[in-house]
Amino acid sequence: MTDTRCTPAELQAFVLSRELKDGEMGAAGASAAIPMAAIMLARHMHAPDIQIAGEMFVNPRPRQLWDSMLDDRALGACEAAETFLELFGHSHRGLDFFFHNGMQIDRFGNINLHFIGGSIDRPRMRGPGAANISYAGTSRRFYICTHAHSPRTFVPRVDFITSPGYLDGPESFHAAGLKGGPALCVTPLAVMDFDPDSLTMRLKSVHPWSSVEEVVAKTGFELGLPDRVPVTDLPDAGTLDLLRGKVDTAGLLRR
Amino acid sequence: MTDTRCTPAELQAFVLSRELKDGEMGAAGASAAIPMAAIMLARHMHAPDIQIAGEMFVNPRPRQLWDSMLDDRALGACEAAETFLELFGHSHRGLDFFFHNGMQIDRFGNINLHFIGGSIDRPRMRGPGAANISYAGTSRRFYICTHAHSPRTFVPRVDFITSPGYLDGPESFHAAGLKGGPALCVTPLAVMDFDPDSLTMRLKSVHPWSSVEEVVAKTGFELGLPDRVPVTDLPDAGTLDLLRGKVDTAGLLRR
Amino acid sequence: MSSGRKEKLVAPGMLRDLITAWLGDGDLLALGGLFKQGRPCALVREVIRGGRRDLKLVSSPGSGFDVDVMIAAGCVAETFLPAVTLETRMCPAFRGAVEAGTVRAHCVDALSVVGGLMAAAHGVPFQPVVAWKGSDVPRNNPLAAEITCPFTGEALFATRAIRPKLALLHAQEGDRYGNIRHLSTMTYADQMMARASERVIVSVDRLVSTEDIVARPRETTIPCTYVDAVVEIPHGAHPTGSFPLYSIDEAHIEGYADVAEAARRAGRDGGGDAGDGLADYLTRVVRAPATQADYLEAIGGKARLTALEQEAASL
Amino acid sequence: MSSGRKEKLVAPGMLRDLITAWLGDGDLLALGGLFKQGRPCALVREVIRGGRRDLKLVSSPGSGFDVDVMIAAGCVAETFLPAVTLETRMCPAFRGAVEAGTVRAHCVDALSVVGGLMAAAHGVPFQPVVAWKGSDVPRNNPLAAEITCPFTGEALFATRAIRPKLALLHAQEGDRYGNIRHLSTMTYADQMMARASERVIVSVDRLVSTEDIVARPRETTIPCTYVDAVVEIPHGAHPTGSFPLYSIDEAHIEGYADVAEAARRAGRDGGGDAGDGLADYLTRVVRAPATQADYLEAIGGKARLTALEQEAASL
Repeated sequence: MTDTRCTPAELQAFVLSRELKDGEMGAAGASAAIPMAAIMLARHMHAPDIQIAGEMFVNPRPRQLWDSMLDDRALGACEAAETFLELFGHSHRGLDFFFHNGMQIDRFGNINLHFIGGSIDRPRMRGPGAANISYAGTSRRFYICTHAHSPRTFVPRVDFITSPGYLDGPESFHAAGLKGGPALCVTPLAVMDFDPDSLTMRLKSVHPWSSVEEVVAKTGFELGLPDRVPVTDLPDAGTLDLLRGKVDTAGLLRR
Repeated sequence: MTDTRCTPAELQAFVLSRELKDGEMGAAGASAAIPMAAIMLARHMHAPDIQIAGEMFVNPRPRQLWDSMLDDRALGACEAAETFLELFGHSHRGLDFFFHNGMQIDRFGNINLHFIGGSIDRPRMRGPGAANISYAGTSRRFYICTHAHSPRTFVPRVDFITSPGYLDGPESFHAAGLKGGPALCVTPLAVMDFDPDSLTMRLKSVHPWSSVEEVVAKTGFELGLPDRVPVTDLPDAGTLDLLRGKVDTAGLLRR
Repeated sequence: MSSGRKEKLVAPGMLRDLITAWLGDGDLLALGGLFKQGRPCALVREVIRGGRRDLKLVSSPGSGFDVDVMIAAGCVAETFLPAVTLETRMCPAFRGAVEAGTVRAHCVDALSVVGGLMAAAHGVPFQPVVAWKGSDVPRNNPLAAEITCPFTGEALFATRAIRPKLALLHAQEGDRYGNIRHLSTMTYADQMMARASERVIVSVDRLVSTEDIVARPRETTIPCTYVDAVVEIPHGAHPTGSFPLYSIDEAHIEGYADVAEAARRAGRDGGGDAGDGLADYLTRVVRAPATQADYLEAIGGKARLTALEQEAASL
Repeated sequence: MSSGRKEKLVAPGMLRDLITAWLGDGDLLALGGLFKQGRPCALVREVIRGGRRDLKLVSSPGSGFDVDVMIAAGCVAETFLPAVTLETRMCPAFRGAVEAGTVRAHCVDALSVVGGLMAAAHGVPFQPVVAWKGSDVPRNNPLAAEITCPFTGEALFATRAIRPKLALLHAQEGDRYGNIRHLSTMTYADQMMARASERVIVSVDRLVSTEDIVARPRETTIPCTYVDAVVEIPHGAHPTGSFPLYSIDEAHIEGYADVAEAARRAGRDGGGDAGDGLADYLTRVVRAPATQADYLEAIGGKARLTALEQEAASL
């Protein structure tokens, strides 16, 4: 019997997998165990024709998930290898979907990975920065997927825009010539989307182990709240079997 | 016994081979049997460390010469394959030496491969054009190597500058920011170089089967004539053995 | 996992419709290979049979045979081709058409074509070029403009992005999803054209399994994501070479050049039946063969092909 | 024929002098690989042992371990590194040094670094970039400037050519003339850095014959003409991975990160002996080993290496 109680990371992968459509092309980015699991799961489920490309590998066949998902351990078996030269072109053409994490995320879905507090040359806290910031602005849509849901992560306004979300809202977003923007934000506690008019984040569903109250308390800005907030759908036993048996064979999402 | 009477093409290859220095890097271009023979011969003789690169192959080992010297027949065995992408960079950095042929060549060593007479859109005669015109201006030096020596080829002024020689002389050459320029012009009849002051072509040596009179008659501009014009040195028997036994095994230069 | 994956493999019989759908009269067509190697000759014959006209052509910086046949067949209005030559002799139809004013041959060079393809592949509108000095080419090149470096202040050139409507390429191997593998040492500008073009059709000498592709991913030269259709056409590059499988059919190319040169002279001199050889070539070799097997029969059949395979194997 | 050909193979004992000759204090150094794969870690230890200071660093867009060790060892003044992370945790020395103001970490991204290396590799002063919109990065990026397209009139960016004084790369195989072959699927920006840099030193896990190189020329990833010195250093990428030969030594990297993080906290809190672990690491692992064999003994010897080789073989 499969244990159908899934972990937050497994649920995040499941939620994201259902967003990806057959025939689309996208990539997972660095430190991307959950996004890559989502893509692989979608391919097993409803989207066998998803093309994984745009980083430096095409349609990889990882035997297990790894924390990085950007080296030969995970991706050595694939249909083609590219380099950063080709990534330059992909970054301009954009993808159908991409994924981002953030050290700070604000209510417009802007992402900061550079620094918090102080100045750019003498920050209070320096983050890792980001390799590729362009997919946020050139892809049809991207997903924000975080390992933490806290007021430190979800802030009213990021100190520095590493990867743009909706900037200051519709006007600035369109003025900047950005495409797509963030579609969902999936955390260990909840799923958020963006109000189509204001482009601000709102609660979409709450994971069964959390509550609206907890999510609101752990979000550092005023989260949009619909009248009714459903509980996030859990994967059924067959889906969880696929996720554990075919995608996350090493149990990385169950740690 | 080796037949030491060499052909004009063999002599051209020999003359050019002696110009190439050990440790230099250069390439032969397209339709380049004689230039490639010159490079290979130089490597066998005095310059084992010549690097053949700058086109789309590195240090090829052709088993024989071919008319083209730019496909896998000739160059499939080499140390590395590149593409036109890398050729773009080589074209900017330049080489130590390169080779050019011409439909028209003038007294400043300018080369025309585009058209003769009429206008650019309605030429009296349209030539093949040229793939890479940049090595003429970015390399340390280049050699002009022709299959014909006639007043139709050697004209006072080319109708169109495909690859620049010394343009209109020292002033224009330096104003254009060109590097190097043509070092020698080697034809089936003679070897020419360029007067260092005027940068105009002058006779350097005459092949044994020709004469100063013939060369002058077949050159369509006033060729500089030193007081004494030597006969072009012929390859000795050992050199010819190398050329025929190791480089031109198919006898392409003896046709 | 891949049960529902969409295949890009198409039957040769579908090619004409695909090409007609993806390439209109007057559009810019890109051709892979260089001179006499890896040219998509079978695909080019389909373009001619499809009757496309007024095409603009771009290629890797060196082209010859297939371009000349397209011009002879009346498909071409403009060329952006640096060198057009059969190497041992000039291209007769190209030369005749440019001299007659029926084809406009722009003066472009390797850096304008390669730079333009690079820019399109990279998704930017132009590529900076410095190494154009002294030549009349950049002065007459419709792809070139002057620009100033924002860092150094130096004057240099820009070459305009080239985004072909359709690229036709040939390689030795590919799988049914469109992963392409050149076995030849030289691949010239094929990858760049695939990245730069709106649509890409690749003919391959033989189909291989995707497992075979995955076993050596570094050897995939054009990933499936750039490819719209792959078609298996044995000897699809003939009469150009597809190394290491078969060598260049120099005799065929010479034979074509002879009849095309006769037609050029006849056209210039306004004389007689000298163009009949070319008309016969275009009918018998280019237009009549309904299948690649018919074509291969028309050009000499098994004996000729075996000789070319043996030459390639002996190199 | 090749009897007199100059070799580029150097003995490991010559490395320090070569590096010191080709890289001055304050110069721009490029490091190959990405994150935890194919990093030139043995060469980086030689830079540290050579005592170079105030270096500027550039890398492929993702770096971590080796950059952090160089910063911990006091070699670095400025970084042009898009992402600096150990992936499961931050880089302690980098973070500490930037927060303390002793290292200046410029806000650059993949397109500025890749574009800059492309421009240098192509021999032009800049690369056009369009895909920078909305982010604060281009606004603070010292490599970026605004420019107008001479064809379309659109406003876009240029990123400045990056021409490192020296590139240090690691690959699995190479010959004595400097032809380099990556056996790994991923090669990231290694080729581009080789093309962009004034000098290039490559460590290889094993030397192969030139005949072996010529047998498969398409697999040569960096031709000898870009390489100034090649050195055979088995396990030269350790603790990063060199696939398919050996995997990533995550335990080693974690161990380093623990002592570096303790040192960072100690530095910030001004407290006690918490930096001793890092000092010990730098002495025992980085500076003391006179040879690669000594280093490999210091990091766990044969047992550790065999485990990493087995993990790579099992993937």
